[in-house]
Amino acid sequence: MSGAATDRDPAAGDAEDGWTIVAAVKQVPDSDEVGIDPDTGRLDRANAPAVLNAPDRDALEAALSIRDAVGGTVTAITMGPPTATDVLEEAVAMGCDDAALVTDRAFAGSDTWPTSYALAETVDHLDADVVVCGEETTDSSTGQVPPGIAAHNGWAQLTYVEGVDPLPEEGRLAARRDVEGGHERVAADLPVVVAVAYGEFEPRPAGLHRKLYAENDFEPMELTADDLGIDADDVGMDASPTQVGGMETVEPVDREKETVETPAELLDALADEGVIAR
Amino acid sequence: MSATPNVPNVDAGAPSAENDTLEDRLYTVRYDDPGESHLDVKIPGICAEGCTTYDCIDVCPANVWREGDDGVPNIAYENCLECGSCRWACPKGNVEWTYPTRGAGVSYKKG
Amino acid sequence: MTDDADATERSEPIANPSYDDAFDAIVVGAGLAGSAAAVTMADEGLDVLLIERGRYPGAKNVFGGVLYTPTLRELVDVTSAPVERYVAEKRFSMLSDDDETAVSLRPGEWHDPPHNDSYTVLRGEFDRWFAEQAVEAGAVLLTETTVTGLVREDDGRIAGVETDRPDGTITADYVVLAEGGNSLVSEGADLKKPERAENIAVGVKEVLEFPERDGVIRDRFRLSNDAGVSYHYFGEGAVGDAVGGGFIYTNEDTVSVGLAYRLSDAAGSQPKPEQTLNAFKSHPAVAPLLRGARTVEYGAKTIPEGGSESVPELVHDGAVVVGDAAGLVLNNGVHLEGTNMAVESGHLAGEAVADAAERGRTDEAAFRSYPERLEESFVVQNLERYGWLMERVETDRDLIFEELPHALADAGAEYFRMDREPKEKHAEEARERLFETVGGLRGAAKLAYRYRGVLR
Amino acid sequence: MTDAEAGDAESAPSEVDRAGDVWVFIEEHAGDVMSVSWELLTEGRRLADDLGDDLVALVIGEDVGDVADEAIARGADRVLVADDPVFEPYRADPYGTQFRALVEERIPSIVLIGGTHTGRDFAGRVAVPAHAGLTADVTELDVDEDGQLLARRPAFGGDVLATIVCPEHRPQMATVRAGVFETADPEPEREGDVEAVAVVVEEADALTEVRERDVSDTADITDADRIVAVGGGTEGELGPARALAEALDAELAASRKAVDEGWVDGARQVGQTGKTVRPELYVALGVSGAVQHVEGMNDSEVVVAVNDDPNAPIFEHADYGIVGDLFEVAPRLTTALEGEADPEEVLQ
Repeated sequence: MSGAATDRDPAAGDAEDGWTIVAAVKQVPDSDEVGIDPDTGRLDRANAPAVLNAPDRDALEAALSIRDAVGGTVTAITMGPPTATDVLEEAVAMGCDDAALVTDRAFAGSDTWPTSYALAETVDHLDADVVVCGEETTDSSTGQVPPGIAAHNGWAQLTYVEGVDPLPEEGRLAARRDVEGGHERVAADLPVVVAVAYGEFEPRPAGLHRKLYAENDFEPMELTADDLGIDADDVGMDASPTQVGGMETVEPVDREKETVETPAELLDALADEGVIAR
Repeated sequence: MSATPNVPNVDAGAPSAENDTLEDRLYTVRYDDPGESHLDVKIPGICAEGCTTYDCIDVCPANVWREGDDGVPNIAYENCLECGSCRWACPKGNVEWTYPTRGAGVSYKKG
Repeated sequence: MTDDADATERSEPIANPSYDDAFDAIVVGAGLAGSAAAVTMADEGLDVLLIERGRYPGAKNVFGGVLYTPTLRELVDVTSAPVERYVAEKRFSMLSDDDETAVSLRPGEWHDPPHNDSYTVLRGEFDRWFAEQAVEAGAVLLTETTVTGLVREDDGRIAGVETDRPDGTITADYVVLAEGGNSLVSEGADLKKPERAENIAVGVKEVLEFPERDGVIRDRFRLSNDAGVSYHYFGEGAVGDAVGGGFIYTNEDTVSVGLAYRLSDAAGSQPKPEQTLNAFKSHPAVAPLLRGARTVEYGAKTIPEGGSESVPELVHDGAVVVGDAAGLVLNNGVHLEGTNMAVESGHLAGEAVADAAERGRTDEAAFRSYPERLEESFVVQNLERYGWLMERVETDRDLIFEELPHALADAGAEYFRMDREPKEKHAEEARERLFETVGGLRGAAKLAYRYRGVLR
Repeated sequence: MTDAEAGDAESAPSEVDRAGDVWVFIEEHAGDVMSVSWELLTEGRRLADDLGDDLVALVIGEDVGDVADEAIARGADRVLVADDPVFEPYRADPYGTQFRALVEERIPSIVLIGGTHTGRDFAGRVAVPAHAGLTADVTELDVDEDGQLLARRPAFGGDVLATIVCPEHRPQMATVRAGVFETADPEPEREGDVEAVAVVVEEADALTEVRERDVSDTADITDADRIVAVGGGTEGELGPARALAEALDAELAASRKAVDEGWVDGARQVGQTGKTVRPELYVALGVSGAVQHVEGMNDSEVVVAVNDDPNAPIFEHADYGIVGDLFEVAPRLTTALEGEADPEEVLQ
């Protein structure tokens, strides 16, 4: 059930014909367009337009830069309903060689565990040497899916990556990681799952002819649970360990919201609050 | 700058105060930052020595063109509504007005 | 690449796709003129690429608020278009700083479809729908891509466009330039000389909503169902001492309020555009209509108002110019029409290109039917008819925008003065007040003669 | 309940019944323990007492004997220690394999992990083999009557608190950001059982190799009494903010924008993907006040905001607001604090 460590030979990515690189992207509500639902007073994500998760552009750039260095192919994948092909088109427009939509009614309602399981089976199915993901998604931002994919397949993982440095001669990928209080440089055996830090890469603009092709003539692969050998009750709502037990609106902390004109006035107020001596 | 025509403060319903400042208005427009300005002066010298009227500042509906300290206007391009007034108004044709690239800049939902 | 079962019937991905000469025509700009040209050519079987620099068609477009659809009706099914209200009332009012004198028309027939082909719309929604009709007719829409220049053959023929994207050049036999008033590409390619400030108006506009309760618009503007109004305002109370006017148009549940006036006036002592808008909104005759309103969106635009004299050469080898980019806007104070002209020019240009394509020709002469038919159409007829009016309004600006509004208001007040004096005295006072401004009966007659063109 | 009691034969006891104990992952780098781990040990003690279970500290590292002892002093009933050079510095795959071995037979009911970069890297890795329910960025923890963990976290941009439950799977895992819970003082005389567990990982199995590591001690803003936070509005010019922080004897903190731009080290980031702080005084200079930032500083006692945009959302979350240019206001505040008369003041 949970992905056993696959018996991959260590020198999976030989240098000549380059690496098989997979970029996992996601379609999310456009956070700039998420308005407030007047009656519930809560963020109304339902009818905000769906767009490519912004951190995933860094992932696509990282994936394409690896291919530019060592050759091979970049395939974009996304898990979602048929409308999610828009984000695959944007990935192909940016330069990905191919794309696959992982779509099946059985996947609906999956939390981190089954989602990373389905994606793990997909990247295994595609024989990936390197899997690149965005650090987080703007709608759930847990950042747990990339490590989940690596764990399902028993592959190496590199998170909070600010720079990638492929080492084809060693069959490894080195990366500069942002860790508490500084940085480290880590080399990982292939296959490896990389989560790139948001804002550290310069996503390249899509070429004119590639954008035309991606939006009008390109057809992504479609992979269902059967194609991936996934049993329906290993994914979806009931295979998800966590569920939402309840929701309550948060009472905002009430603040004075007093405007003061001069520093002296502010310091007097702070002195009255007893937070500074004056 | 002549004062606003003196309009009697008639309680005929003065416009709702809270949204008539320019900041409030610009707040209602979506703007994706293209990263660098699509507006510039062609030759700063022309503004510094040659210009007295600063029509670009007068006509701009979004206060993008502002007093510059050395006589050359500074440009708050992130407020630009892409109307093009500054380009036509400059008596010396010294405004470099280009389109923001790849869908950036202003995006009107109503328009 | 693994070849699994379901992947077989999908086409293999192409490594280096090229669309050079894959399209017969490239349309620059998916506004009204661009989409009209695109839908026309697509209906004629041409392969059309419609390039829009905004995130979606309409993202870069602002306008007053009324769409005139006589030509549009021939191209698409207007009844399924996202329109706001049909115009059931046209109202013209003269504002001095605190008076208003107005004339209002509510012809019964405007309540019946096609409602005098006049609807308020919001461009952010309408342009997206209109471009979609072109796509449904077979055109390909490409957004978030800015055309930065034209491709020219050695003989000067235009054979494609350059864009701001990598590998951004694409060739095609025909290019339709529908880039709007800020026609950087046409100017950059020396297809037209840049306009003068005198021929340009700056427009500022707000879309307002009434948050407390719905039905406010219907109550305040005396409307039923989806009828709407188109109010035009002139005089000092609208735009100070500039040449131009203000407007209020009712949308479904919002109101478009704004004004447009000569850029050369804006550059003078006139207060800043948004201050002028504030003054207009707080005019005693206007403020009650907008009480409790809140700004949904603010916008600004420049409008080409040079009239027929500033319409550039419309056809070139391999290219045609349409819509605002061709200066095709009629604004003579009484009529404010650009949308119908944009659609008409886009449509006629589209048919000319399709006709040329059928004969395999790309030289300028092959598109002759476009300027010729435009000449005979209402577009040029109206421009030429009112060409004289703008100069005359310019010379009489103090009379028309300052003195007349006061005179009319005072004369009205005199004529209907309620006191214990006989009516004869009030009528005489009113007449005196008017004659004082226009220079007696002879002055009034001269003025009427001077503007006879409006009615002849 | 260290190992599964013999349940009745026919129906094997469900994972839920066999699970027991509250585990806390003690994150240390070269013996240096992250403060969030002690915070979670204090919170874990409370949960364990409510459940009537043991509180177990999990220490994986090299030469970590005294870390284990300190864990006992800070409330742990037992400590599981996996001590081996292969575990220094931290790497996801060796730690993951070791954790999996430990969980195989003793299924913890709850596992709490600090939401640091290392903690998130580790949590994602271990949740999968344990088929655990993992909730990230939890801000409140409770247990209900039948011992189920109630993990509350902000959803939909922070104005709603979602309670996440994990009915059928154990362990119930949660990552918690630094500063969300408070740390109790250690009790040196506490007794507890330290168990050295079998190390099941060898260097040869490792899939990754840390080749360089340059790390300085991280600033700990979570227990600062006063904080001066800088945002995008400073455009990278931090002079006035540092001077004000010094005058106020405050720690410098930053919004995500200031960290992403590289002006301030990530350890000083306040907010959803940073730290939670609860100072007496929080002064925000040029901070716009995005929901994700407010989430990290909303427990501050008194909030002051300085921003030149009157509409900046930060003013909604501030007790005192000055609408003005921070490059003018901050220096005047600093001089006023240092006791000299405020020059502007005199002229007015």
